[in-house]
Amino acid sequence: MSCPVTIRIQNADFDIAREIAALTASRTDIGAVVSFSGICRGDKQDAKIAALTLEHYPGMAEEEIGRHVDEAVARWPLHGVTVIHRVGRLTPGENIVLVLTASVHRQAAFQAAEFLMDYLKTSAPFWKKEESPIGTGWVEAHARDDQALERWTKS
Amino acid sequence: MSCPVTIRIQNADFDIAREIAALTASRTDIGAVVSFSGICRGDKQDAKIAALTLEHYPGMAEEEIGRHVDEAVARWPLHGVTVIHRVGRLTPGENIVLVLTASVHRQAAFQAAEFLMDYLKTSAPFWKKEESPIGTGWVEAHARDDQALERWTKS
Amino acid sequence: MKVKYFAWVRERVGKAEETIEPPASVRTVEDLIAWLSGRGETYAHAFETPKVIRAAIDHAHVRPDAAIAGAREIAFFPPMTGG
Amino acid sequence: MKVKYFAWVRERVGKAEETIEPPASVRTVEDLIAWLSGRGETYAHAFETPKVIRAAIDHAHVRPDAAIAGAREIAFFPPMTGG
Repeated sequence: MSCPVTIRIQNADFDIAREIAALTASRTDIGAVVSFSGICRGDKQDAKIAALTLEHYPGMAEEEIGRHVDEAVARWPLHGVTVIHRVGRLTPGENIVLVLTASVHRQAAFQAAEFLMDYLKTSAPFWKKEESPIGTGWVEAHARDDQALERWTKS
Repeated sequence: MSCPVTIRIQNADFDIAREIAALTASRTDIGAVVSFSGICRGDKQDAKIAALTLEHYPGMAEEEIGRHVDEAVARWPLHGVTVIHRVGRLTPGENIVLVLTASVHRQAAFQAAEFLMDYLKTSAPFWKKEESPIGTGWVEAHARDDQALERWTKS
Repeated sequence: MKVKYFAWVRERVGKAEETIEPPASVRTVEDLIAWLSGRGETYAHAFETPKVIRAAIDHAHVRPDAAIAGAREIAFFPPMTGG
Repeated sequence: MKVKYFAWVRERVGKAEETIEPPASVRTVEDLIAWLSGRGETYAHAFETPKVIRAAIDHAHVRPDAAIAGAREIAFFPPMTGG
């Protein structure tokens, strides 16, 4: 069972349909594809957001995502994984991140996509800075993201 | 918070990118979009599948999906839901079903999409007939799909 | 009342729908299955294992003990395999 | 050894990377944080709350008590907020 893996960090937007087509083209062993796209919101609680700027640690970001994709491939019977994370300045409505997982069955595809998103949120070296009418500031990490991660720990 | 709902049962294929664009266009309150696409496989255990023919109960199928979408909207803070189910004869590699969920946060979008897929599998009135080199036959329901459904029962 | 059949229930019965007038003694879905089974070989074959047959009244799933009084449309089909 | 800084750690230190030669007594990541904090006001500000600072050695996350011997590149940054 082959599982092609694509990991990209880029300024440009991505095209979900093209990424799904690339993952499934000329294969008939894929029964389920899950995609997650994270999008820049225009407000947070009651504050308006004008833009986000994404900074990353080149080299480590790709390696860290690669390690978690490897773990996902070891844990679930996957037929393909794509992770694309954008960096640079993004405005509300723009895509930030894409995770695609393909498998024979839906549960594996759903679980692997959630696992990868939980890890991206808490351990991939990316940082968000928000611009709003009242100034700019770094986004703080959420305790709920650390909690989301805990469910994947093997007991 | 508005939550547009689209439910379609059709012979034609769907375009995931266009459906996501329709769900997110001109909105900046969506932070997460999850898509699930179910695809016709070309083999099952060791048997080759030449095609699937999907039959449905017109009227009830739309209503049954609508009831579960309403329940998903009541349980999770969703900003949009799209369910498209194809019927008719489909060959390996073709799309069967699409579920899209949009929310502020990823957990709601993931959970609602899984909930809707679990219900589609077990309670939406669709039936699959498989054609293989050795004949044609109706697909049997899986016990694992009933088990998948149980986790959504309120205790 | 109108009755509809789907998937292999439809194939075994040999028709997709029909209008029936069961006697007043047929009160529930399981009564109706038993009554239909007595209508001939095709019906007996379609309903030979009642516990795998699912039913809907007016587009809503119902259990075998559901009353059929007032139903406009009753459907019989095997367990669903969509998605 | 090369040291890199990201996000607000980078902004406070005032540079993205530099090459340093800490004394042999600096053995762990937390030793290095303490040593860097003593290099001036910008460093003291960047590392004023050591428990929120995350570190990586050669592209892998490490804990504060990790040994720095043999490291080619050490990075300091706040908790990550990608995805």
